[in-house]
Amino acid sequence: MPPDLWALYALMLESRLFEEAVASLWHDGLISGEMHLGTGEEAIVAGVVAHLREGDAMALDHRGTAALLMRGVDPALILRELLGHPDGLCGGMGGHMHLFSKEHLAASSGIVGAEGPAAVGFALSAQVLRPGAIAVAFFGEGAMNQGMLMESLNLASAWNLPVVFVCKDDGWAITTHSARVTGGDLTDRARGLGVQAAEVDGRDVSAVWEACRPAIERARSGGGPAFLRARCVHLEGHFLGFQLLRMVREPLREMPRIAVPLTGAFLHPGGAGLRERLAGLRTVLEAVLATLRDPRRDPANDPVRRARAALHLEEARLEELEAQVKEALNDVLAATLVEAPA
Amino acid sequence: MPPDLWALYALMLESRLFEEAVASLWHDGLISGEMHLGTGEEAIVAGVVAHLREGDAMALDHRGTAALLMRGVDPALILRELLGHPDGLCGGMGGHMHLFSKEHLAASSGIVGAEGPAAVGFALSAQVLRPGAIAVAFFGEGAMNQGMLMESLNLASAWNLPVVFVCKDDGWAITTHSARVTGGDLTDRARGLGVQAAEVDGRDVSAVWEACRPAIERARSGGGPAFLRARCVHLEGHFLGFQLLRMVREPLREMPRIAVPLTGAFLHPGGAGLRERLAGLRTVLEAVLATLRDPRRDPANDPVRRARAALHLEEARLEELEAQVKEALNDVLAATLVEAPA
Amino acid sequence: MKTMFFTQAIDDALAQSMADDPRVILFGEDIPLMRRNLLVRFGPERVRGTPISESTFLGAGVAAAMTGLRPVVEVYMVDFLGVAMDALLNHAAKVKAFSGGKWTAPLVVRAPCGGGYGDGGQHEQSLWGWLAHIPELTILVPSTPADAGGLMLAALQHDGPVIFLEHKLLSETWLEFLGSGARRTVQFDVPAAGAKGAVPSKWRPLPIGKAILRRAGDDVMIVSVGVGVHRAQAAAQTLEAEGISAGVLDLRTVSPLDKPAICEAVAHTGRLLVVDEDYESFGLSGELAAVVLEAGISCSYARVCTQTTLPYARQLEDQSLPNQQRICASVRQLLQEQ
Amino acid sequence: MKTMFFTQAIDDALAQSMADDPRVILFGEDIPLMRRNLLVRFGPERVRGTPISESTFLGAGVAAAMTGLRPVVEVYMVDFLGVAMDALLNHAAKVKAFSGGKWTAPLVVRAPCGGGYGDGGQHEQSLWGWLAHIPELTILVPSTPADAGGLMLAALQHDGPVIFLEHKLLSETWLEFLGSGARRTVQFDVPAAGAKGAVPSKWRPLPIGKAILRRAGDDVMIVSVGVGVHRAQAAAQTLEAEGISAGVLDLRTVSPLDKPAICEAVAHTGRLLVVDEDYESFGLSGELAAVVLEAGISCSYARVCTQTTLPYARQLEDQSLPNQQRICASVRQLLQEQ
Ligand SMILES: Cc1ncc(C[n+]2csc(CCOP(=O)(O)OP(=O)(O)O)c2C)c(N)n1
Ligand SMILES: Cc1ncc(C[n+]2csc(CCOP(=O)(O)OP(=O)(O)O)c2C)c(N)n1
Ligand SMILES: [Mg+2]
Ligand SMILES: [Mg+2]
Repeated sequence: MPPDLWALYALMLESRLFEEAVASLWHDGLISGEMHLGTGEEAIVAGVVAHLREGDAMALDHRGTAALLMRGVDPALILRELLGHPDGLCGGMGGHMHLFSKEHLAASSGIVGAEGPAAVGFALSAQVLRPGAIAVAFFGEGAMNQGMLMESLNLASAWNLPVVFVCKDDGWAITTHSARVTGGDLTDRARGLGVQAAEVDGRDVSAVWEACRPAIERARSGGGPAFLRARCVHLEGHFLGFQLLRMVREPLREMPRIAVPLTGAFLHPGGAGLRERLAGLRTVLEAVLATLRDPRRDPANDPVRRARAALHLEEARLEELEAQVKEALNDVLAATLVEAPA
Repeated sequence: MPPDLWALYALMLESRLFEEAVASLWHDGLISGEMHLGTGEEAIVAGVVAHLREGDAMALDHRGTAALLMRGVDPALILRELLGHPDGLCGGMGGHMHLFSKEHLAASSGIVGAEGPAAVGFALSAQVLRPGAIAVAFFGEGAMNQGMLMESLNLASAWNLPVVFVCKDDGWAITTHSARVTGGDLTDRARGLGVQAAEVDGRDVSAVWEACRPAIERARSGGGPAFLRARCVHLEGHFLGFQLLRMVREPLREMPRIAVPLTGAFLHPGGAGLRERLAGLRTVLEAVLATLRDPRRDPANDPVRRARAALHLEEARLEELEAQVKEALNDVLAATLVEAPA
Repeated sequence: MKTMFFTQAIDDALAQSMADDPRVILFGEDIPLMRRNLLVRFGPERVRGTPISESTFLGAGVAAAMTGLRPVVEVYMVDFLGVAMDALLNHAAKVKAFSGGKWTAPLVVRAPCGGGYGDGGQHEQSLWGWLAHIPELTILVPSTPADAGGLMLAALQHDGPVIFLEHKLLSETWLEFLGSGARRTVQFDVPAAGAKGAVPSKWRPLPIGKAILRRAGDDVMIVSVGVGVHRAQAAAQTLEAEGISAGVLDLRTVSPLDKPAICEAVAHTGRLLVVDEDYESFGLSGELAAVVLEAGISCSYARVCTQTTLPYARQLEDQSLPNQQRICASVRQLLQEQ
Repeated sequence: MKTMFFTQAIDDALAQSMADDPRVILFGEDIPLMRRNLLVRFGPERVRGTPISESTFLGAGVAAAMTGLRPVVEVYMVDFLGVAMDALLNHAAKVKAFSGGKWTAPLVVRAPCGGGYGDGGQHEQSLWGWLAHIPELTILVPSTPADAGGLMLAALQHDGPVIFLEHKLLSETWLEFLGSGARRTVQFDVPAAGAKGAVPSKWRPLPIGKAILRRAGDDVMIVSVGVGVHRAQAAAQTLEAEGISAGVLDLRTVSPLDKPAICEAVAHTGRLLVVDEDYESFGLSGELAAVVLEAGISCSYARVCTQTTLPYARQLEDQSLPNQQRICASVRQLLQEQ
């Protein structure tokens, strides 16, 4: 059975448009605190979530919105939560890093790596109470260095739990290039913990869907855990207002704020020799340059565009679908924002 | 350069006799609390410690006595510590699981896995302050499932730290057969964390010495961390008075205490069906049977005997050496026990 | 009348719950052998051994509790919660709030605690007052077999995370396993009434958050939990001979505190002595001071607690733990002050 | 006179220390970019980025401190210490005792703390009273740039583990990074005197364990730390208009407490109000009650603290944090009682 690309595209598009609306509300100051979007990882989330059934559970990280939407949580409830309404998904108590839906057996956490233990616990319940059901964990490649996540892979293997660990590998943990602080290979690491592992291009929703199907089927039928590493790019950087992206997008405003004190410190007497200072400077510049050469600029990195391109021959159907998704979202926005507090 | 087996044997013998004396003091009630011996793992400790130099540091687990003795800590100080004297190694504040010697840059911990972060910290100091110095971590295979230990391997790799991780693999974590709760292969796991890894027969002191030499040399010269997995057998089980060993050694006294309530519970109405009950019983029996078929009974598992066998042709020298070690120990015991509190 | 040892009572209550409720499962390191009597009755699916991965199996307990199970997660000692604190601080304790009150994590964390058998400072901590700082965690510290069983049953029926602390000095099983290892050559100062005692023929849940007055008294009220309760009772007996009437209130639940019982008992005597094996500062003893002051009760106050890392040497250890002598001295001092 | 922002002052004091003492090194997640000005001056060997492995890099900090370095280990938020608590509870705090007083771990743990910008309950905790329960940890919570820099210097010279908490609402850097992300559309209730202020031209260590009286008062003494100090000062001003004279004592060090200063201040007013952004129960507010009772000071007492998991919604959050309104109401109540 091939993937239903139309359905997958619809999931991704809904999520993308929703998160773009969230971004604009955040910029308008209607949403407080940090805001991590899932834009860019939609193919991974859609490709996995499309396989889920009633009774399956999800452990989510700080980018949980896309997975919840695709799993069928009412977008209005999420939106109201992000806006801090008392009738939001979590009564305004959770916010975007702590979105919970008991009905969908889905829990988020802002603690990097905590998705591991959570998914293992969900999978344990499934194993004991709901045979055939599974749990999924979504997390980044940075989280793979968090001890409890590694422990989780091992425990899932030891208990032969029905859980699929999905590593959304964008190569970055905030401003840290993960390769610089990660030893070995993550896929080998999962295998060294006794978990079957596979890699896939996380920008290609069909590929993700296909890659995770056998893993999910095996987990459902008692074959134990799996690890899927899917590479992607986060289109908005780590979170909204991300400093590195700001430097690229508004260099005239941002650069002096960074560069002036940096130059002062670089030239300040007392401290390391020139060689070490230059090495330090290189580290900073590399992070900035990595952003400049940002793969975000490459349309091939946008999973929504890629899926759309694959469907573009049926233009009428595409337009209809898109209009439908947009209208639904607009309805939600209109209904919610009317009553937003000043 | 081949290993100096005489020197290694002396290290092992000193440790063995010291720990046997400790065991007898413990049985006499002069030492309180838990008491984990290193008897059986001496070849691993000696084979590694013999390579250490001034400025090298050691992070030890709950079986730290052997490593401290071999590193040159005054046995009288350790003994007085175990007896709780105010002039013991740690002023009577540490006890056997928390032996510290600042002079030798050696610290123990009763927290399984904590040797990982400790060794990484020691290695960081070495890298920055004492180039050419290294750190060693000793821990069991059970500890390899503790998140912070896995993290440590990764951090050591990321920072290219001069640290050698020594896994003393006896296959058991107290009453748990580690293979049952460990996914994958530990050596692969270390590699998946970016650390060079090797395996060796931990009952053969020369083999350990040879296996860890290149690792230590590489670490000293900036080549980064290494992982050494060495299999061994703990001759006294997990700790003194270990229940599973007691059952084997004093079956008439111990068996009924275990078997009577066990049978009662097995036959108790309410609970699982017979099949699950039998599976439960099998788990208990397997642990007991593993002890009965205990590899401890095989002299090949005793590293001290094995080293001795390799030296037995020079009998006179052997006897002289052994007499010397015994005498030194007896002096320590005599001097300390005279003043022991009632 | 049936009597039981302390740990036996807990395991018995657990067995009763497991027979009644198939959602109750146990896991932790060495649990198959430590709880072997439950294993052979309820099977390996419900009584599981874990790797040495506390943060994961405790975190998994939280999630399993959210999705229909009633896990009893055992850690080897409360001290080792250090490696797994995130599961309690940021997950178990937060589920209810984050879900807007719609979801809870009814798990029981069972952990041996306390000192007095020479294991040293990383293995003999109490930490109940520390854990109680975190909102939404219920902390139970029984001092008798009957309370231990009854509170375990209550914990299993409670709709949120419960930490159930089992004092090793009261536990024949743990003392044997860790302290004596079957030698007859060591003795510990075990409070007899805590180690073994009468238990009901069928377990019923005891109310969470209810203290019990172990001994009435007019001059001073000694408030404590766990082994401290027995030390306080022994001290009260000694003090009686000196004509001092000391009451003893056993909190049983550290969080939530039984504020009415505390206030009533202290108001009656006008003097409060807190006996707490946990660390002195920023813990139970302070909270009790706040509770009485908030209630507008004026009283004289003292505390006998553990002030430092517990020493390994038995003699030093005995002096560091709240003992009868320190309690008596503190009561006499309190009475002199006025 | 020089003025600085709060975080700028800390980093400046750090730079001074790093220039003076080559043993001082920094590490933590994203530290190369977060402390880029120190990186380009002191080089990548002394300013290091870590993987997301808090338990290891914090534990490594302890061991590095034992063997000659003076590490400043940064965690992203104090909340995340949950995953690394073992390093503090069972290692940093125990080295001195276990080594018989011969060895110490002079490390500084630097962590942003506190709420007020809408990040929710896993990211806005204070936890200073929780950490202070552990003997041998020094806990610093500055409320002004001058104190922040001076206490960082003191921390680096202290011969044991220090937790240095940097309130995010006072930190222009953290608020910008986490809260506003450079948008101009959000505002936070930042206490101006805490966010920016006069600093000495050269940093000198401030004494650890010394409180400072921010405002004298006769009717009630408000004792607080961090942002709470500023809220208390604002409240005291409001109350002044009503004829109520409220003093404000800024503890600056949560552990060890400046008991003489506390007792003196409370004895003078006979009324103690604790304002604490950390959780109410089993924490700082309780310990302060115990300190005054132990000293035999009779006073009326109240506390305005965070009682529950902090809500995400800004309005709910504002009501949960100790705010001016709650403080004023509590003071009025205290004055009515007598
Ligand atoms: C335990 C913990 N440590 C640190 C953080 C701060 N933090 C939040 S997101 C993040 C980076 C995560 O990187 P990754 O796992 O790759 O996910 P990504 O953001 O790239 O999707 C960090 C370090 C945290 N939230 N929790
Ligand atoms: C964090 C932590 N969890 C659990 C324990 C209890 N414990 C002490 S030793 C041990 C087994 C260790 O097994 P292994 O690492 O293989 O070492 P071995 O005893 O076999 O030498 C356990 C579980 C502990 N001390 N610390
Ligand atoms: Mg990433
Ligand atoms: Mg082992």
